[in-house]
Amino acid sequence: MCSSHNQLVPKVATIKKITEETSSGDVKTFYVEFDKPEERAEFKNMPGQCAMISVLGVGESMISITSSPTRPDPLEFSIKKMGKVTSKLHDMSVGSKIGIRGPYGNNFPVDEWRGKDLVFIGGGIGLAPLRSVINYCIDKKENYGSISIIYGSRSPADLCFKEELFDNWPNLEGVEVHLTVDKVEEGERWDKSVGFVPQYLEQISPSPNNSIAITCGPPIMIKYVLESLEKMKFEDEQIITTLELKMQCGVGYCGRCNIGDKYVCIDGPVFSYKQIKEMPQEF
Amino acid sequence: MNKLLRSNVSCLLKKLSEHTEIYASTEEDGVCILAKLDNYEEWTMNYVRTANSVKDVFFPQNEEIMKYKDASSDLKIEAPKPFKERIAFGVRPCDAAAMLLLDDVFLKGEFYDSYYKERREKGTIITIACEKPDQHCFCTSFDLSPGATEGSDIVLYPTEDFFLVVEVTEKGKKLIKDNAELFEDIGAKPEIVDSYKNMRTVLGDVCIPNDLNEKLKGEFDNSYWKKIARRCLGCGNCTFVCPTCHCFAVCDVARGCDGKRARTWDSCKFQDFFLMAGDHNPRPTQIERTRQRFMHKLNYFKEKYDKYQCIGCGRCVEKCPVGVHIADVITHMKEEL
Amino acid sequence: MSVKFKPNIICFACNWCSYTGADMAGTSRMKYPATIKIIRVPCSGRVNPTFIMKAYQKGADGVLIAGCHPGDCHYNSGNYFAKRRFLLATRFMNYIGIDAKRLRMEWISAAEGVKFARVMAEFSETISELGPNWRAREEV
Amino acid sequence: MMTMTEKMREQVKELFVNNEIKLFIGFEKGFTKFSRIPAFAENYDEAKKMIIDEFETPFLAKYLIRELEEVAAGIVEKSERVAILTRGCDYLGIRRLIVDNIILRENIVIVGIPCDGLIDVKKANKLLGEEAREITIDEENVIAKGKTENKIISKAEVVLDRCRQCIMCEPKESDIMLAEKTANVKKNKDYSKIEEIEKMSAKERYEFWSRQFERCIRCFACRDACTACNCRKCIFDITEPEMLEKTVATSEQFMFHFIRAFHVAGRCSACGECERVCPVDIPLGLLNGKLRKDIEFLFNVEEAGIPSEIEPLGEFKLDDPDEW
Repeated sequence: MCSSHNQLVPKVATIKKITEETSSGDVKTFYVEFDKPEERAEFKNMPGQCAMISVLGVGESMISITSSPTRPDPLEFSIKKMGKVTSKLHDMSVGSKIGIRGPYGNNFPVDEWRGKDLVFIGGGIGLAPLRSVINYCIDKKENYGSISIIYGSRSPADLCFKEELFDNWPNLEGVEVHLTVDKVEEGERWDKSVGFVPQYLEQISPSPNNSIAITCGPPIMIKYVLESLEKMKFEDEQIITTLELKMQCGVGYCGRCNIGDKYVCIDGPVFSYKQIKEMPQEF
Repeated sequence: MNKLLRSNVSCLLKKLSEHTEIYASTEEDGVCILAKLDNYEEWTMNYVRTANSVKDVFFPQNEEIMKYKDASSDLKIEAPKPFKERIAFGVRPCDAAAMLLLDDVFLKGEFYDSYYKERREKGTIITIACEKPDQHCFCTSFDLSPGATEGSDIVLYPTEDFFLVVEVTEKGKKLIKDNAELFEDIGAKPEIVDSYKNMRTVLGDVCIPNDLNEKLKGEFDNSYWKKIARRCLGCGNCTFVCPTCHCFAVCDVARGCDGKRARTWDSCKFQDFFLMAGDHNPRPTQIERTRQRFMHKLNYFKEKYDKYQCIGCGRCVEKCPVGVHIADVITHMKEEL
Repeated sequence: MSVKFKPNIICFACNWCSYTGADMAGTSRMKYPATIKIIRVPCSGRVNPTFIMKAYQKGADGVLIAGCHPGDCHYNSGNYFAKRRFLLATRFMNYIGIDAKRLRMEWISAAEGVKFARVMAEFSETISELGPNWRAREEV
Repeated sequence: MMTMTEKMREQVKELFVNNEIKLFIGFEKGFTKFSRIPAFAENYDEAKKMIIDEFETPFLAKYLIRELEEVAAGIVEKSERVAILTRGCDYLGIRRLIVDNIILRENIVIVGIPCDGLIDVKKANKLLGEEAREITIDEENVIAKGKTENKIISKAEVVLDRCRQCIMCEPKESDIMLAEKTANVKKNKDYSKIEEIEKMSAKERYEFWSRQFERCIRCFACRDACTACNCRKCIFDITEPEMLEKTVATSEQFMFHFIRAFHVAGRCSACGECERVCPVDIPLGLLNGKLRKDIEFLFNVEEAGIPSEIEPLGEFKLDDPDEW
């Protein structure tokens, strides 16, 4: 064997369970377990970190870990069918093998949020990176203030993690869930709000004092969410987001994912809005 | 200091080749390249710089990361076999210094690359000082010189009929001790070494201000990038010949359900370098890519590793079909800001 | 006992003449070596020289292009273009070192089942004499 | 008598003044001594620093693709046209783009200059024995001044290889001609190097070419510099199906050079730009030359280098040779 294990060599893992998140089937959650338990022990992930999923013969792609470290096994990845690797993943069945390496990237600064109210604003598949930190904060609810989750998607069928959105999170004490959809086809039952996430956020208008806003979703939604958060007097340090760029090695020396002198795979993907403002607008 | 006769060089290489791979400068169809050598008479000296740099020896263009067997049923992954010892002979002082920059990237970060690390540990660099730099060289602008010793294990200073041998690292001393019969101790000869060290390059000093990276910070939408990018053809020539460029792509080579994962050089000048799934490309035209190339070399690398990512070897300048010149960028930015 | 080398031959057969010629050879119980793998193409003009080179890269020892006789191509001029391309391709491949005998072009009409079987046997024989083609073959 | 440079500046001034062009593409001094690099002038004072002399210059035709990209569909009015400094070999490149319907003849203004061979500085340095500090060129010979001694070399000795086989000394149809036509001296076609390779045995040929291709670092400079390579999306950039893997193995190199050479078969005008830009000096001209030689011999095309409406591989004749 080579002198020591190289960072770019993945570890073998098996897909234990696959659940479809959206009825259209373009988002699936994969429950994955390492083949070797000692390799799982080395894989200590914090909320917000990502892992490199390899489909052997096709390639690799960086996917955020959507399960919280407080509920360790199995690791969950919610993946939207976008490119070569993700479409091949969507054709895979339970029991097939993939490669995993990581965890990479920095994590949400959960320690700095002690005693603060948390506002999670998600759009479409953007809820996947947030879900790991939401469940983490729920499991350590005593350290944090109120948690409000504002989440929207194109249509009721496209909502991800329906089971948690409707039955699990709303019944917890100190947690509010606000859902909205862009449009509702007739014949679909939908009693909650209809409209885009940024406008819906301004309706709810959470108070900015002693609170942190965490947002993730399609770039166009993030742009307007940041504007409305500024209107509601949220400071730049109070707004946190994750950037998903093209990452090739995940360990900071393939020169692929830099915005200015920051490497998204090492200095990110979690950035505060203050950091994003300082960066050149090239993402 | 020792002396090595020019005639002894090929028997030194032959002796070393028993247990190490020899990469030496040879001439092949009129082109001087650093390549694996088996006939030790063929090493040559009449070149200013080899077409490829010593980066090829330690960070090759095409390298296997791992092999895998029956991809989705019961997957087995196998790392490559350990590498053999290797010696790079006939390297120029600027290329040897470039290896220190690559060391910062691949070894100093939070994660290190074990293949590169192993090759570097098992590798020795024997440098030949430059007798006559040409119009493209500007190594003196990065406080190097035609006789610099940074990054090399042994430096040979050529004189009429022998090389003055200067050991720089432990590896170098050990190599000379093992082959002592080919070397002759002739005491200190600093004047030969100094004659190389304070030799000025034809292009002279481009004298880069130490705070150029600070100045470049705000220059993201400077119109100068558009002016140079208009000339650039978008080929990967400058990044592949550059000894300090380290960007790579990881790709899978499938043969049925077995195959291997390989790492190959990639260039920020190519159009699919930053292309993401869903056809989103934040650097669609040559303007962004040219800016990325020079900002990485003169700003981002300095922010991260406190050194400019250039050693003034002049390869990108000599090989660029349309004359995009990094010293031109530096002098322009220096005057304008 | 040295196992006789079994060549790996790719035949691009034009759908209207040569492929039906192959069927004809099959239905009239003619034998031709099993070392030949037929790829049906709409016309011999569809065969791009890159396909030929790709075949050698992926492990073929010989490539044979079978098309209609000049004049009775279903698309009128497909085989004329194929002829020009083939003339250039053989010389160019020979020039870069791949033996020209490993590429052959034949006009086989739908009625010439006999000729199809003969040509295949002949070609398979010449290729097994030449032996495996390691040049420009991909490394595993 | 005004030098070529002054004539050019005067013409450009006229073109800009009566608003006939939006851009003029020419040459200016590069950062290193004898290098000439492309220059783009959107108004007259930007064109002041442009020069014309006999040092080796890059090709400009390929820039027309990008500069005229958004107007490729229709004919633009006069003020939106692009003027380009054109020698004979440049003209072949422009002709190639026009024949391939990439740009329209009406959208460009060809400013022609005659040329009987450009100077190769590397050859002059080799003859001088060191890097020349000063090189002056007059009618027949070149004076190279080194540190110690000067040398007078006849122009024929230091002219570029490609100029020795030049098939067009000045643009055939140009809107403006800066100097009167020179004698269109016909240079003989020299396929000797190609015949030399043909005489080798198959094994030697394979070793020769795999040694050349092994040096290739797959930087695509030959494709990016060639006017015959003007596809919207190049086959090497398409990943589905992947004709060429990113790994640089010997078989992949053969595939790359085979596909590139065959895609310019019958369309290559022997301008020699691919050889000039190759960082490891692979003799690509011998590949393209072999195909051109066969086309001229097999399909008796008189001069395969000059772009014609129908390409040799785009047509056929009933009496094409039958035996192979």
